Amino acid sequence: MNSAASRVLGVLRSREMGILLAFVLVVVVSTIKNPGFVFSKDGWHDLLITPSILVVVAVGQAIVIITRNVDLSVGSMLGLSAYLAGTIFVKYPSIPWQLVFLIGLAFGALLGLINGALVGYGRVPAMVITLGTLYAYRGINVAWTGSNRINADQIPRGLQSIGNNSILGIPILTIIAMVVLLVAAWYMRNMRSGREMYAIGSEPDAAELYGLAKRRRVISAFVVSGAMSGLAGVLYTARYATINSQAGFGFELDAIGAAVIGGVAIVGGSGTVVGAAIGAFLLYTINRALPVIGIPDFWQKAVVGAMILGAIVLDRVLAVRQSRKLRETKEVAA
Amino acid sequence: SSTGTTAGTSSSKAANLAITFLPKNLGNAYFDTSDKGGKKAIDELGGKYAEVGPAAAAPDAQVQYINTLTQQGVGGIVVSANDKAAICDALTAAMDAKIKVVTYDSDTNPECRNLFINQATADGIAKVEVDMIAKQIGDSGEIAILSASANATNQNAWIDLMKTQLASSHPNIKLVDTVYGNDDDQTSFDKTAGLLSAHPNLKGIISPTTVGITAAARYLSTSSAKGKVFLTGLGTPNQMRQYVKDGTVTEFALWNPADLGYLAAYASAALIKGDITGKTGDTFTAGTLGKFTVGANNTVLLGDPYKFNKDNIDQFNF
Amino acid sequence: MSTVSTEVVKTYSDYGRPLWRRILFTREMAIVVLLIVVLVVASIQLPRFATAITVTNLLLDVTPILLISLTMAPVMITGDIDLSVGSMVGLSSVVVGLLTHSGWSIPSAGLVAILVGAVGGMVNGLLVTRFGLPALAVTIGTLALYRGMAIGLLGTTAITGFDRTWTQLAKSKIGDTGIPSVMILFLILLAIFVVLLHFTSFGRGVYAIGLSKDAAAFSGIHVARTRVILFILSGAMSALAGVFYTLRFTTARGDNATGLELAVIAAVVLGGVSVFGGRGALHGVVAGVLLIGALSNALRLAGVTSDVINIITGVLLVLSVIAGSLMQWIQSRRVRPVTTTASA
Amino acid sequence: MDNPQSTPVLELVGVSKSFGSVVALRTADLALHGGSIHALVGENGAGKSTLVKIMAGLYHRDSGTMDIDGHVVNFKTTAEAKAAGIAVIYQEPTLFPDLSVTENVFMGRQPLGKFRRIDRAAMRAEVVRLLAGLGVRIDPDRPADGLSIADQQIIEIAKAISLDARVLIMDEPTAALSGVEVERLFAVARSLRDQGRALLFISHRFDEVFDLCDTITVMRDGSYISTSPIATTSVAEIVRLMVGREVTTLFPKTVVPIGEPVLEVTSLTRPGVFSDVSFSVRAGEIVALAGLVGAGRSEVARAIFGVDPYTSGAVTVHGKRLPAHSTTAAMSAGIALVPEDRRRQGLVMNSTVSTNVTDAVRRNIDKLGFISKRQENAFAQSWARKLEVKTAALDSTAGTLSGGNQQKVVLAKWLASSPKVLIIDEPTRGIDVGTKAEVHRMMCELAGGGMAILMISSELPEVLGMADRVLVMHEGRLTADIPRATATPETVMFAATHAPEEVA
Ligand SMILES: Nc1ncnc2c1ncn2[C@@H]1O[C@H](COP(=O)(O)OP(=O)(O)OP(=O)(O)O)[C@@H](O)[C@H]1O
Ligand SMILES: Nc1ncnc2c1ncn2[C@@H]1O[C@H](COP(=O)(O)OP(=O)(O)OP(=O)(O)O)[C@@H](O)[C@H]1O
Ligand SMILES: [Mg+2]
Ligand SMILES: [Mg+2]
Repeated sequence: MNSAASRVLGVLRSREMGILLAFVLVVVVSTIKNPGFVFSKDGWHDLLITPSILVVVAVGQAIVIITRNVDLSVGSMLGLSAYLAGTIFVKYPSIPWQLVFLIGLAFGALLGLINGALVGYGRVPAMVITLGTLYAYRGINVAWTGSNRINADQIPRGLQSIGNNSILGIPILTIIAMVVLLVAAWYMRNMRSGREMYAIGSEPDAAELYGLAKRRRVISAFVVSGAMSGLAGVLYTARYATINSQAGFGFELDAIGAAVIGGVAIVGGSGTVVGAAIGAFLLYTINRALPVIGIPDFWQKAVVGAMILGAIVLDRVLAVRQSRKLRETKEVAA
Repeated sequence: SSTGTTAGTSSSKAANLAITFLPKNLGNAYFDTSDKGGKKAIDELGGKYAEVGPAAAAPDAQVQYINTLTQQGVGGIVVSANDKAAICDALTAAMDAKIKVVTYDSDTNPECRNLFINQATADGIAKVEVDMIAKQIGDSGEIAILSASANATNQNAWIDLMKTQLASSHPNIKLVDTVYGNDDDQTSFDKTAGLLSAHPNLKGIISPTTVGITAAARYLSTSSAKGKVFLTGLGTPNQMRQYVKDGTVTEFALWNPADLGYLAAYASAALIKGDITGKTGDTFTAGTLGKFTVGANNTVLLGDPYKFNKDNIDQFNF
Repeated sequence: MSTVSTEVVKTYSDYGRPLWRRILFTREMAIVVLLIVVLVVASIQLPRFATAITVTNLLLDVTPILLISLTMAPVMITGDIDLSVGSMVGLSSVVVGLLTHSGWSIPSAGLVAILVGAVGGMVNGLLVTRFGLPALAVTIGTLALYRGMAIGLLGTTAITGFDRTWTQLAKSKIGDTGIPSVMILFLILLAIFVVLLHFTSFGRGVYAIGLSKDAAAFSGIHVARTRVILFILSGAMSALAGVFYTLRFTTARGDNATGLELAVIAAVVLGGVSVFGGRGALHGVVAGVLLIGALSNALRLAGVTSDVINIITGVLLVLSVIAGSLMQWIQSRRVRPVTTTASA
Repeated sequence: MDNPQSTPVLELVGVSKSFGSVVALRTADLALHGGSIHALVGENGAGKSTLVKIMAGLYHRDSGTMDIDGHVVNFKTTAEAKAAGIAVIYQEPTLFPDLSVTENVFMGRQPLGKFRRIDRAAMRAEVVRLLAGLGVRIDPDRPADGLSIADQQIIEIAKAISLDARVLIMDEPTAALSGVEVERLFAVARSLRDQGRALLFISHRFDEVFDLCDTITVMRDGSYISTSPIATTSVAEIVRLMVGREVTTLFPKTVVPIGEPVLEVTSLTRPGVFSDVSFSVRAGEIVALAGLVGAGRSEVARAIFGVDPYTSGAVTVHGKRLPAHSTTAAMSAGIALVPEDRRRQGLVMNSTVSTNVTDAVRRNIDKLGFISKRQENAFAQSWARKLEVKTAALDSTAGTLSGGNQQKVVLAKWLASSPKVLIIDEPTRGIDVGTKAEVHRMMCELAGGGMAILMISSELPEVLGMADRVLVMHEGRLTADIPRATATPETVMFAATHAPEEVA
């Protein structure tokens, strides 16, 4: 078998492919039930835009998980930067929105840096640190926001149109998410530092013996995750235009869920950001598809849970089969 | 019992006009407005206003706050219940400690409070919403309801009444779905999207919650369903103004939440001072709002809901 | 491998450090001390704090967390984690509600709920051990699944109107002490779990599994069985907490105790249990739960808002683990471990 | 041999290193020259690995000097050492299981194209070339997960070669390799030497040291003892320098009466791993299970002990059949297994010495399920004394003991269960001569006491020196059962490399 063909086969057999198929299946079934699910302006728009914010956060989360860490504070970081973005718009209504995007990114990166530094220098599990900052960042958010909220009429129409308008039939938010995704995917695949993140997650001890800049990579993974959450916060402001102290509450589980469903191994070292993005699409589309398929609102969460379990069990079964095959082929060399 | 000593200040001669508002959650525009009304009343009375509450609308967190207020020995608690039974015991303990308990907006079981300040009768609210949607969609077609949480007492009561009224007076209107946005902006927004994709023939949405109607309006305003799917329900003028002006929403209703808080504060003060006990037939004066009489079930009624539309919305600011 | 191997037979000292250092210089003790400090300072600063009513409210508030932490600690000591506990509280509450609504008595409904919890825990455990899946991923899934079932089963309604004798019992106090009677149940369970974890060979197995699953398996420890048992106990205990929750708040709701899992984990970790497994003790865990409870109670009483309480909880959590690794770091200037601790 | 005139490529003088109160190195000296393979030997815990890690930049020396080409260097990270041309092959392979072979070889120094993009094609081509140069066929695109230890070691070597290092350090690279693989490794090492590089080779196997190296440095208790050309020294001389005394008999085999069969294995099969394995071990008998690494010996042992399942066949002890896949049943029937990987399987490394000693017997020393620290310590105390474990206190962490002492703790753990059958997998892997002799003496004593011993070993001298009977496995099947009298290196190796049909 030549290498091009085997590469094509490899892509087809990859973890991402399975989830993509599941996503397509959900969309097809819903569309058969109700053609408007895809073939209406709103259906198409919602199909693309609903998961877009989660895609951005899940990309950051996936990178962190690949380094064998986890970031539970993404929801809190999203909330803080959404409120920051809203406040800036209220105070300086004429500020160019591009600048606010940059501020959101930078602010999120700063929060992520705190996480990363604590994990990297404290040599303590990321789960504990980010559980702590989940509480702390949310607390700061509530302290700052109080019972205030920012309402849609305080957010410039320009920004809101970014949050809801489309270019060539594709929502701007989705385009932003896709750009982020492509950059991250390219980086994780083609840059040394991206590959080192995989190495660190695959075997941290070996990475240390090998002399990889483990601490630096882990910190940068958290900075990226923070920046993505910060960006997502601004996108949240653009899309929902109403922000109180609870924006993004509970988002961490969605983000981790998306990554896990998308084939990012929770023990690090494998999976891709593209998979996480597809996971995000699947997770949120399922949510919207269930009522169409006829499953009552109340059971949606249960179905989502069952799906997460199905995805990880399937993924595991495939991985076991794969590694058995590898073991069997090892003697060929001898 | 030991509670007597901790609540010592409340048994002193001067009336303890420390009144604390405990809304369903903080950061909710509706309660912001109503509690500001409460503050205005308490300032007029020379009392001490405070507002505490959980970040998310859950009954267990409310219980913790009620317990703390009991420990602190405040004079009165004005609370909007997240669950009609869950916070009952905590409120009873507060009343045992001589704290006056007034519910507003969302009631508890009657035995757990001294008074309920009702913004409008459930019947009146249901009727106004059904009438508005019937008028907007031409009295026939599919409609859906976007409610708050599945457990919200007041919401569920209204929804039940709406169903009865639809069945009896509007046979051509079909209620196809009820979804829950949990009074969370993002959830309500996404649920609206879900409703529209699940029911392509939908003609109207009733959202009897201020968070829900705002989120739904924002979704509709940029969607192609704008002008085709009618939206009405309970909303505040400030939040709905732009959608009324851009034609997304024709008409919606609400009482004045500031008046609700204002009335609740006065009722609480009247109870603390011993002017009333809360029994049916008691009367008291609520500042600029005038005189009120306690009705059946120890309930005080604020009045009828008020309809807002293009013509009158600019006269209001809350 | 001494050069001359025929020396006098050596006697080994049992411990490298003196007793007082072993007892005082532990993570658990630090939390106990911190708890005492908080209690003392709060009693001095807040006149209304040192009262029976505080004791009642504080203990009632933390009871679900206390109960669940008893099983969360051993689950985490084996290196697993159970994120589905909060959802199981909700599901159990709904089961109790539905059954009593259809005429069952509270005890029998409660038993069924605990059974449901045990089954839910078993599902977690089997998914983790049979498929070799990480507990974090599995229980994120069941977190959604169990919560979804709870909400799905009960729909819009909240079931209320439970038998008053039981709802009163859930809140009753022991005499004038202000200590809730449910503490007796907790103390019995605590005693059982202390013995189980710290004084039996089962407990020794739990720690060995957390430190090295391979070595434990080679020592004849039933690794998979132990882990499944702990998940079952975790599910059952969460369900018990759910029964208490339902009775205390006299309402059965699908969304009861949303987010409780993070509160439990925060308290357990604060109490010195390592998320990598193999480390932790129940006195620290109980102190951790009470510390967070007492702190929030005192702060609320002092009029501090929930946001500050959140910030303090978060910072405390981070500080408590950083402090440990700070000491490790100081030691590591002398002894540098070859196998550095991985972060997960 | 050493050329005293030329400057050493790498030289360490008076290097010391302490871990807390443990002095790992006192005064270590070492000089490596280009074009030479230098051996470093010493007892377990002599400080060899510590010295390696200092050269690698992983540890920082407390005092002393380290020079490269006569210039003082102070590595703060392993990356600096690598940049200075020092490549290290650690005993435990440092591969990333999820990444491809290619990526493993080039991690952190991948060839770059435009925009600092990794040039995958160039990288792959280079790996193909490297592997071909080493004469192995490993798919460069497969993940490292699932590679045999030998193949992993090859990747490590490819990595080191690709670094184009001037100094190549190998810390016990042969411990897990079979004869063929060792030869291949040596061929590579010699060609590197001929290119003028400096090599350091650490091993406990003297035949290899004398075969490969030209110079030998001996260390004892963290101190430098001597350096001499291989040509002018002898094994006995080196052993005396290492241990500080004569080690007379490495294999103190004693003749003991052989009793009834204790362990009987019939037609044990686990598809894909081993099949139709039948043999028995009698009381007082030491049976060796020989074969190449990967022949499936450890897997058979694990199945007998119940850690792994088997699909058909039977295991009986004293005629009583054991249920499959139950370690507790095996243990209560009197089987003990000292596993091959003591760091992962034998010991709980982060646990204390006393817990480790009692881990397997905790169900015997408890009272009604209750166990106390006092009982445990008393029990551990007696066994630590019997085996003369070198440790400061019983609550020291097992992981801080040297390799040989860790092995003693594992032995103590299993002897404490007073087994009737002792299965011991690679009993002296990574153990120095002195300790090795002790372990062998202990095995003979135990056999003399009526214990049935099944010893898995990859070291032919050990197999021939200790066994009453040699079983040989090849690719999951038993290929020979050779009594002590007729066991020779040739008969054993023939059976180890040939399928059963070919055995006459
Ligand atoms: N990280 C560490 N912490 C504490 N002690 C250590 C550490 N590393 C090594 N030691 C101790 O230093 C001494 C030297 O160990 P080293 O690993 O260098 O020996 P070695 O010569 O490689 O022995 P072996 O042949 O068993 O590998 C031993 O007593 C060991 O216990
Ligand atoms: N985590 C650790 N803490 C302290 N010391 C350690 C640690 N890991 C290893 N060591 C020390 O490093 C030394 C060598 O470890 P290594 O892995 O080489 O042992 P091994 O596999 O037994 O082989 P050998 O002993 O033959 O080198 C041991 O003496 C041990 O004391
Ligand atoms: Mg060594
Ligand atoms: Mg083997």
